[in-house]
Amino acid sequence: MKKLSKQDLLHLYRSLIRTRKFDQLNIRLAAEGKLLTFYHSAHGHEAVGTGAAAVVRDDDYLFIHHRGHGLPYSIVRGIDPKSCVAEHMGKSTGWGGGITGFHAVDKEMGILSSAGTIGSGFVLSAGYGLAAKKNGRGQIAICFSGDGGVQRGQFHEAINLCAAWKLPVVFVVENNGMAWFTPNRDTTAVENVADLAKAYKVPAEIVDGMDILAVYRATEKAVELARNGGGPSLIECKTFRYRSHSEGRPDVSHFEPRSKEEIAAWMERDPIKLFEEKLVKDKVLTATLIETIAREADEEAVAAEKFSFDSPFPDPARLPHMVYAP
Amino acid sequence: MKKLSKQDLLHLYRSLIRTRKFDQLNIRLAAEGKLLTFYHSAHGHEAVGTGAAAVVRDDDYLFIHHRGHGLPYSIVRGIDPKSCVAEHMGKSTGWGGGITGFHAVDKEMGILSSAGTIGSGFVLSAGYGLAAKKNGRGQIAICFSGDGGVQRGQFHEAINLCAAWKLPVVFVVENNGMAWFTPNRDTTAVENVADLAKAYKVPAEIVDGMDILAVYRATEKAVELARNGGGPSLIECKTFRYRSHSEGRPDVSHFEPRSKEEIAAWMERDPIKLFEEKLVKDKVLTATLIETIAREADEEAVAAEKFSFDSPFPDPARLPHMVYAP
Amino acid sequence: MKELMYWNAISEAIAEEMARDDKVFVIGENVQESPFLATKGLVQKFGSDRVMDAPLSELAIAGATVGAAMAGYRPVCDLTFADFIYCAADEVLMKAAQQYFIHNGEVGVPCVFMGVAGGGFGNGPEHSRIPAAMVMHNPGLKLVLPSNPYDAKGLMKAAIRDNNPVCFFFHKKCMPMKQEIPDEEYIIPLGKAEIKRAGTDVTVVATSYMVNLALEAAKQLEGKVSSEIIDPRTLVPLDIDTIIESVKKTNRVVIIDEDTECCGVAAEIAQQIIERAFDYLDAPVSRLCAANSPIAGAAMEKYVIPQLPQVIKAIETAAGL
Amino acid sequence: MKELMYWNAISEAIAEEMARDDKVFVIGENVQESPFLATKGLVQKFGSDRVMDAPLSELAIAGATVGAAMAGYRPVCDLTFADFIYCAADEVLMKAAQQYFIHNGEVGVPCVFMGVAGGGFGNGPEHSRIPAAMVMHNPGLKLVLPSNPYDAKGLMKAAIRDNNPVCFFFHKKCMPMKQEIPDEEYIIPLGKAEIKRAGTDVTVVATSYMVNLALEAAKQLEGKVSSEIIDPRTLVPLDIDTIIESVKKTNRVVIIDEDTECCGVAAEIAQQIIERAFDYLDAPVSRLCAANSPIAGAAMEKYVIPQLPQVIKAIETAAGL
Ligand SMILES: Cc1ncc(C[n+]2csc(CCOP(=O)(O)OP(=O)(O)O)c2C)c(N)n1
Ligand SMILES: Cc1ncc(C[n+]2csc(CCOP(=O)(O)OP(=O)(O)O)c2C)c(N)n1
Ligand SMILES: [Mg+2]
Ligand SMILES: [Mg+2]
Repeated sequence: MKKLSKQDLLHLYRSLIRTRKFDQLNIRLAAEGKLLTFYHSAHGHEAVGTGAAAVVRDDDYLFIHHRGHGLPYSIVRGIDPKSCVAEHMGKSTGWGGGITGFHAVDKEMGILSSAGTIGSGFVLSAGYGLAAKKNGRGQIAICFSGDGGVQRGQFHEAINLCAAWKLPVVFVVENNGMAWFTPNRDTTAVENVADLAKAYKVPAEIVDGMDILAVYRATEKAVELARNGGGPSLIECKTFRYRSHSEGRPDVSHFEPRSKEEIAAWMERDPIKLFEEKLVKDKVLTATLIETIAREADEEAVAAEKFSFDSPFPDPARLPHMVYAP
Repeated sequence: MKKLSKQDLLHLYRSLIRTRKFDQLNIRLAAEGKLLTFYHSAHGHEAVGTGAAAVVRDDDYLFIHHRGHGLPYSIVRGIDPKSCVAEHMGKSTGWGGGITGFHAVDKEMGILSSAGTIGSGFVLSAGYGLAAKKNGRGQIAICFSGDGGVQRGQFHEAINLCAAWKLPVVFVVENNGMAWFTPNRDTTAVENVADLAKAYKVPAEIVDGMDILAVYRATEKAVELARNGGGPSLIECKTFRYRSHSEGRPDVSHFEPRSKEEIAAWMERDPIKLFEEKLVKDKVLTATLIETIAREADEEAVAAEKFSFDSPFPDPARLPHMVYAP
Repeated sequence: MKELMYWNAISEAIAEEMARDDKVFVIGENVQESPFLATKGLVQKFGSDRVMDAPLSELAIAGATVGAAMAGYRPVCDLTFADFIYCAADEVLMKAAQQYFIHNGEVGVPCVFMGVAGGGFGNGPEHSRIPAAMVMHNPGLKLVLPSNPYDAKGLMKAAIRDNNPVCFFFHKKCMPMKQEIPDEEYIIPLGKAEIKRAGTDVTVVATSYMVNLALEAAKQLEGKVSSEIIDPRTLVPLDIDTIIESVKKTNRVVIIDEDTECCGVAAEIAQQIIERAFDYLDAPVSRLCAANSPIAGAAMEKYVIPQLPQVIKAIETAAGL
Repeated sequence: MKELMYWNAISEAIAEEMARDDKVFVIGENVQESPFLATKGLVQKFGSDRVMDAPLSELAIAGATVGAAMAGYRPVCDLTFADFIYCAADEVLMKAAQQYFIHNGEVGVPCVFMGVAGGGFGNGPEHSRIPAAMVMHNPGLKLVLPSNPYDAKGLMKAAIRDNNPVCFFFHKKCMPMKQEIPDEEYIIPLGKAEIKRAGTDVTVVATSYMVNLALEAAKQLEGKVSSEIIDPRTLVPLDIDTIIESVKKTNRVVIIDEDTECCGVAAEIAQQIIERAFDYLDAPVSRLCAANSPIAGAAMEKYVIPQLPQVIKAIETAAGL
């Protein structure tokens, strides 16, 4: 268990704030019709991706969940989030060169793909894990998904394979109790994904997804196990999305508005609020620092918007050369 | 729990014997090159299909496992097995009109389909169960599969759906520890499929698949639960295949010959031998009766061979009319 | 008469069929609220037992659709995006397509697989396809591609009543279309093309949203080229006779389809024309389709999927200009 | 020189590549014993860490293949029957095909999806297909259909070395074929057709096992028709130039392919010929394919899949007899 220095804690905090600011930027740009594709906000989910991705090495592999379209997973790892905004504006400076729509990729930091078809990440991650096991460099793969994604057959086949072959894969499930408009209480009898994992003999832990340190610590344990040949683990993070499934869509459960009380109750446990309170109490954060970090993030977002706006579109002549590798 | 009369017990016994005789017939015909497609012997598995299928009503739905290509599931329900042989000889008197290769179907007895792609039965059966639940006639569906089939994503999606919606589906897993040449100890960390089922909150029981009455009783309980709105169950029958995966193939585990001792040990617990001993002890069977039943089954098989041989091939002019329903 | 939007025409068709036949039900992810609106409003009328929000499980949804159809129901399965047919290919392209055959013609699989299809929203390679050719290539499935609200309604009703599995892909770009819809019931039989515009110089076979682009192009070309625009409306069955008749008259033909070019819809229609009307052709059959590439997202999509200028150009070229 | 069977030529190619490059490994169900023999013997040489018997999980096998390829390996994934591509369509047709594109051309997916394909054994609708058109229709995948042992070996080596996902479908009916194989290494580049027999009256483009039927037909037609038989060997990339050159010479062409006709391989090749050589054609391009039907089993298979008499007839007809 790594001792988290003040600097580490501030890195986590700053990453959360930057994630939220960039999420808000994408939300606004979507509302203004400036994103050329859809956007699924990470609002409420920030602590999961940030806390878990903070643990891994630069050469590990990540398969991201769609909340925030990569922001929570990439910012904490030092990837410049303007490339996310630029991608959504279809610009050549985007992380997919502006041709992918919304897919998040960063080859250098092992962010290989995101799923247009939810759930694909499980089996692709099994492949990253297989490669990691084979090459003996101690790499691991971490696969993020939602509770909805878990309902796909890919989950079953991947976790079974990883368990049988002891592949170094950590499954992090962001369980917000919903898949698009549908509450999962009506689509599964399984309350905790962790219980399912245990049936495959995969160690599983349930953590408070609003508590970034809880996510960090659970991931740390799972990653260590994986790196040391102990095989896969699953971490179920109980979390909540504050906004609608994707921008511009109604916010319903089945077909009725979601409960305002429920949303308000979860907002009380907002992951940034909780962490901020803790860090203030622990004297890591001061009011001035909070303000500075927020301001810097705001400025960064403003600059990112301008950068993206000013960036050129990709050269369409590239497209035919993108289908096959030489 | 139905009290099994002498007549019931003899029906089970006779069905087992007929199943084995017809299995042997198919094996011989395959060796002689008279089957126009492949054949997966039920040898060793007979008690599972026979015991479980004996429980259901004529209007229930069955999705069969490939062992015996339908024989264990159909004979006990009163379907004439000569239509199985004829199908494999490609004759118009086969149960698929001679055009399906090896697929077992009997619309009247609810035997809807068999799987060319193993594991498809899970989700199709969920559909039968959904229909049964909707129509309120108290029908149920029973889905047979192997332990290999369980490794497909279809298992996960189907059992999750059936559990969430309390669909009247009974999953019967014929666990023989192997999928084709591959022992499942190397492809899964899950020893008992029953444990997996429980994670979905589905009642599951492990039974001795060599004991036809154990299979019968477990199925009876599960079927009753399903009929009364209690939703799905899973029955895991531990069994063994005595022969190779399919006729004409080597009998290996990975790439080495299977252990002769293991096969011999299981043969000691042959499902027919066990049941016969019990029935003799209980004075249901006599030596004469055993002999009569065997002889009748042999005669039936001889007649079925001739019938199939003498039957005409289908009229190929039918084919274009088989693609779309009017 | 009343004006209906494209999606509303579809939901009205489903509602009418659900009211008529209690064997019809809707199953899919989020069908109660319906992200693309085509099943919106149904749950209020028919309840959640007949408009079923399912798990995120395409195999189970499509598989249960096939199973329930074989057991006597007429499910309408919403795949959400038509692209998700890739996630249930065993169930849709193999099982739904072939179970009637495997059952020796004794057990039908009456169901509909609907999905929103096509480009226009920059959503990239996994949310922008019209998987038409894959469906056509797997015999046993029918395929409907409605290009406007009127057709959508009449074809959906026919699809639900058909005794076969029918893929019904409606186009994102048709969503804002509005049209007068008769108060009385009507059904458009599967397998009847419609000549959307009569012409004499060139036959333009267009599918789905491309029909609308072709009509616009024809208008812009008025005076220069007299285009006959044929919308097959259903690709399986394909009303090849109407196409051939037109080609025999115009002697020139271009096929405009939004699915990927290679082994696509256009190649098939082209070859059927070659087989039946070769001697009538004054020029090669030509085609305009999505490029042989994944569908690029955002601003690059328009370089992969045919747009109005390319449609105009293709018609001009086919007309020999 | 030594004689090798078709399957043995394949396993030898894989063995050579595994010896050369330790990034190459084999994954699939039962690949150690190998029901269709094409990976037989490899486990004895390379051990079970590089010849991996996997669970009955096509999604996981194909998905892990894609993932491992993206992470730097060169997996050879055995789908067993090529038909099982339907069971992993999201992984093969969508993910493998498009990940290079989605990664902006920065992350390749070098892997092979192999499977035994085609009819001949009466195994019915789910074990008898050559899903060639579905692969061709999804850009990003390459496609190899070797018609004999020599080609099988050289093409498999090229497939493994290629930096893209390559589908390699070998034909059940070619299994008994034996051929002289050089002792020295050779590679057949993807995208080079071979003229298997020169002729002047009619161009016959045939794929996979149909090449052998076409050669037999040509022999039987000797004196009556001089057939030029072209085996594209790889359908993606397609060596259309070699085909066009031949057509310009013979002015007549028939395409013979075992996949289902509608939206199939033959329609695509036909349309490419129409686009490039229309004025050279003395007769319509014609095609002979599997009927638009599921592949019937047992004795009925031969009425769905082209047999020698139909091949002969098709060549005669194309030649104008
Ligand atoms: C295979 C597939 N099915 C359906 C969808 C449509 N879809 C996108 S996100 C989503 C819900 C995902 O739920 P979950 O995994 O719980 O993530 P959440 O959005 O709740 O964070 C759905 C149904 C998809 N993209 N891919
Ligand atoms: C989707 C699919 N994958 C692979 C196969 C090939 N196959 C046929 S039977 C079989 C093994 C099945 O194992 P199991 O379900 O345990 O049944 P068993 O044969 O052991 O009774 C395999 C791999 C297939 N038919 N379908
Ligand atoms: Mg969720
Ligand atoms: Mg087994």
